[in-house]
Amino acid sequence: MSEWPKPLQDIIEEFVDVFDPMERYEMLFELASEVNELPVDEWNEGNRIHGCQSEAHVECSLQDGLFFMRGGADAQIVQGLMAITCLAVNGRAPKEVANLEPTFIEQMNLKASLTPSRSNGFLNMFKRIKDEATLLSEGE
Amino acid sequence: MSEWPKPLQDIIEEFVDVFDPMERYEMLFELASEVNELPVDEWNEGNRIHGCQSEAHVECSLQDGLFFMRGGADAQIVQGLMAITCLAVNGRAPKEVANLEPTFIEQMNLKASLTPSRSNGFLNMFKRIKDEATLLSEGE
Amino acid sequence: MSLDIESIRRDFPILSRTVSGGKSLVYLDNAATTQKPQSVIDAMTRYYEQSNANVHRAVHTLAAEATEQYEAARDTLAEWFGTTRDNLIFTSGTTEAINLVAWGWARANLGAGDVVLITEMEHHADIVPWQLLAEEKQIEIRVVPVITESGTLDMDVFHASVDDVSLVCVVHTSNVLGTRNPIEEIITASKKSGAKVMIDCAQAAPHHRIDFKGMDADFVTISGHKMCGPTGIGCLLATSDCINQMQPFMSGGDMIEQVTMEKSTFQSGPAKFEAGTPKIAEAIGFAEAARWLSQHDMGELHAHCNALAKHTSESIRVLPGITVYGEPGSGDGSGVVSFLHDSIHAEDLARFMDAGGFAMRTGHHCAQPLLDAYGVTSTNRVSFYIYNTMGEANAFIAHLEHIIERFG
Amino acid sequence: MSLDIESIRRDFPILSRTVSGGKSLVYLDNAATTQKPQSVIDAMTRYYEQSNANVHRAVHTLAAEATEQYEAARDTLAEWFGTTRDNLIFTSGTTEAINLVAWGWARANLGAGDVVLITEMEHHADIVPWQLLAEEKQIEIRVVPVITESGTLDMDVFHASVDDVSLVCVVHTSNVLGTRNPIEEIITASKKSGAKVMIDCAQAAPHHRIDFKGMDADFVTISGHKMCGPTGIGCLLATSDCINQMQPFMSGGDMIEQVTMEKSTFQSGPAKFEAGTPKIAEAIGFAEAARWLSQHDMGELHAHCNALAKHTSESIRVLPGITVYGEPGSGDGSGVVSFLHDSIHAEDLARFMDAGGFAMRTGHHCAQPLLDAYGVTSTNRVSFYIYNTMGEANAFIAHLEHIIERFG
Ligand SMILES: Cc1ncc(COP(=O)(O)O)c(C=O)c1O
Ligand SMILES: Cc1ncc(COP(=O)(O)O)c(C=O)c1O
Repeated sequence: MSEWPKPLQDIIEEFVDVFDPMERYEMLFELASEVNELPVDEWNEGNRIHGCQSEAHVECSLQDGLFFMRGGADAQIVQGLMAITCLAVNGRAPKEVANLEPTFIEQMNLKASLTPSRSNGFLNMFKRIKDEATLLSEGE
Repeated sequence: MSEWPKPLQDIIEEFVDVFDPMERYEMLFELASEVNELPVDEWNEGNRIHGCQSEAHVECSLQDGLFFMRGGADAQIVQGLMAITCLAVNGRAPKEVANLEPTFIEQMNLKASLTPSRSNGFLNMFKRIKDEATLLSEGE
Repeated sequence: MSLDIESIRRDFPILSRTVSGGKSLVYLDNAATTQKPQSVIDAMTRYYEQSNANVHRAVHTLAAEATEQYEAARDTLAEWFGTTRDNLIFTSGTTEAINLVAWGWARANLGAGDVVLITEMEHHADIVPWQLLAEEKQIEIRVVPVITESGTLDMDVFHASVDDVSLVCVVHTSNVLGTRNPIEEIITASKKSGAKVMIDCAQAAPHHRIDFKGMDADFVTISGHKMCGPTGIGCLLATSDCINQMQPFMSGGDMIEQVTMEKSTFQSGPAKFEAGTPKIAEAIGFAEAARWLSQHDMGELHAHCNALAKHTSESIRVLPGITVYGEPGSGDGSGVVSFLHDSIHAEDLARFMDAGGFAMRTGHHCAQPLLDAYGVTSTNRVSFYIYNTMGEANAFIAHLEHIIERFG
Repeated sequence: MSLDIESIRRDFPILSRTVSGGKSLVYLDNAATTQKPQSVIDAMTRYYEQSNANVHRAVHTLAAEATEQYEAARDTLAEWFGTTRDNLIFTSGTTEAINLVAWGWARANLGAGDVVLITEMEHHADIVPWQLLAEEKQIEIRVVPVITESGTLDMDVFHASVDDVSLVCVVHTSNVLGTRNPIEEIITASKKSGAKVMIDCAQAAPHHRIDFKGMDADFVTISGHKMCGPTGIGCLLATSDCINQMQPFMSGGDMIEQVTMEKSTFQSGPAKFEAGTPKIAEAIGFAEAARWLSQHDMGELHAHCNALAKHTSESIRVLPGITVYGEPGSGDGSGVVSFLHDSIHAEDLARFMDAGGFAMRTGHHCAQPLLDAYGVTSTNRVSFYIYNTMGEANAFIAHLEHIIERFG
């Protein structure tokens, strides 16, 4: 799954060129505002991602038969990761999303920058997204 | 209390001349048979010395107003220590016994040869003898 | 200040290591655990290399040496904590010590309707055992709240609550706020009302010389690893009266007098509560930690940590977006500063500080009810110890300022 | 025999020390505790000098390193014991592990009239907790006797007793006799009768590779210090079913999910039973011990110890006044020889042996009921391990012969 949508591919390349880990964080922070946002008043237990040190919520739906997620978190790094994830999954067929692996994290050299709990939280989020995509594709 | 009865004084001097710890043990073993013996069938809970790894029993009484002890133990080293103690206390006024300190152990260089529990057991025994001597002197 | 910090730092091998690509380690997580001086590490190595054997009922040379060193450790620690060997029970730490009070003493001596008074400032270790016991024994748990502005206990509520209480359990020094509670007042009032009183000194013992006799508490709990000692060891200090009232908790070898298949009888004193092969190397290391601390003036140590906390708290309080909890460094605190930034998540902030070499803790610090009182689920926490310098505090402040500029 | 004992000995610094005025140490007290290889000592030193920090919820570098090393230790040990990390609960040793089974599992799952089956061969650690629980819960304790001549369990009585039993607790290998019990047979019969089964592997783990999954026991208990690891650590292996049936024992930090003043919820799995700051350095040292052992063939280790025990027992059995208990070295024992002389008191004999450099244990070995069965209150016990040599065994035999000549 090395073929990511162009906007994500561009971001991956930007990250690859950066060697200072603080700069990578800064870029993630900037991406936070570009998430397809799930506003705080839509956060609830049902869309909460568990196993995260921070509050993180994700809503998934179909638009014209294509997968679409929105997300929100109280930590900008998490929200930045959500923004990247949106680029990776939104607009795809749900079946396709259900089979995605989040290899972009490694391609961006982000793995080492994340704390174990962030890393864990991200994997939980991605799994949740895939599970929802599976459900949505079955409902089709 | 550096003045011990002649027979004990002799034994102390014998011990002082010995440098091999094993030889000291051997001498203690030989002394075991010279205790004023309390035969096994007179051993009971009442005359048992507590806090000893081995069984050790002591009976104290007055003979013509003078203190007299008999002892028995299942360990020969303990019985050897009893034999020495007999030499130290028997035939004295009970009041005198009540005030004795068992300095002969150090004079004989035995301290380092005894295991902590043997050492402890000996001190318990000596304390018991002094307590009984006190009682006997009060009964006079 | 007569502490020679540079020379003190040389005693701690870990302080010369670097992290995050060559940054000097600035270790500011001392309330979680302190670092260990070389002498403590060496004492354990020496034990394992030269005297290791199982203790007690010992005849052979190694066993005699190990027993002597283990029991000498008990003496050293008892003296350091202002008590005697008959009042010191080795545990694996404060958590086990509090559990021992709950299951060994309270379970045998309290019943339905009895009240245990705790506070909102307690560590989970001083909350959960009481909840489990309360469930089993229908005991009531009463809670003294915290005044959030000052980060202190509401002593009016305390005094109004203590009258009909059987057991008072209070943390001496908060691990989140650094607050030192008025334990003299608490102990006096508890005693007057006829309650037993347990003081959790996990955070106090590293900063104050605990004087168990002088304090007049019934129980005091201590963790070795928070006062330069090894992991896996701590102790419960308890009055002889209380020890006599305690029932066995953990049982097995060493704590018995005689075992038959019908019935067992137990040792008296601390031994009754120390089942199994003891933490021998750990006890020796723990005693060495007390010996290391005894070279220094604990009052100066405390003033030093407090000054660093006060300076840090005053300096970061004015940074944009920063909230500091309680009043660190005011009064008699223990060198802890808890804070949050309003937009940088605590965990990310900790990560950014780590990238600069600064080790600070993030989370609920095992004190969720206290954090609830502040309406937060985690804080960033720096905590100073004897080997930290004003230079480190300033570098921390500067790096935090830089992070806020960049990410705030 | 392909064990290179001379090279193995060089791994153990203590083996080159002398005792009793220059005598080479001959350490024959391995059933009490084994010595530690340099790599185990170094692993703990390295942890303290380079990575010491409190674990879990960790963001900063040291805390991440400490957490990683601690959890890697769990993985290493789980693999070594034939199970997974979700089935391994760290304890301070076998004693705490058995207490955890008693208070965490049995107390929650057994009630009046339920039967716990133990044996006369048990260590006090596997007797006293059941007595305390029986008293509280009106549980019946049933005891399988030992056949004293062979030093084995009376399996006829076992099979006749196991039918209506809820829990079977049996020592895998006796610390007094070295007997390896037919645990496969015991486990199969227990399972068939629907009983849970706990195997005390304190003495087994140093001599056999424990395969928890293969054994099919419900609980297995292990002490680190008896298998080249540090003091203060061990573990309970438990099936997931049993872990799910267990109630918290020790409570406090780390074992909770959420704490409020009204109610707490708990973690699942091993974490629920690991309250407070863990034994971090100890876990790392324990895992290093497993790694050290993994260099050697455990079958050869076992055969080696057994051969030394067999030779020693055969040689001293014929000395005047000596009684050897059980049948050391026969079948599948663990290198333990318990004996007495008929006139030299056990303690004095141990002292005389110590004067020759020989470290052997004396006493009731925390197994008074077993000694009662033999009509004695203590024995002398030598116990061999991988680093002992036939030369040491022969020197021991010769010195014993000499002592008997002199004092017997
Ligand atoms: C068979 C057996 N069970 C239990 C124990 C208790 O182990 P620990 O003292 O390490 O808790 C021992 C060791 O003393 C033992 O040999
Ligand atoms: C105030 C307080 N009480 C109790 C504890 C628990 O101590 P330990 O984890 O060493 O058992 C801690 C430390 O974590 C603490 O800070």
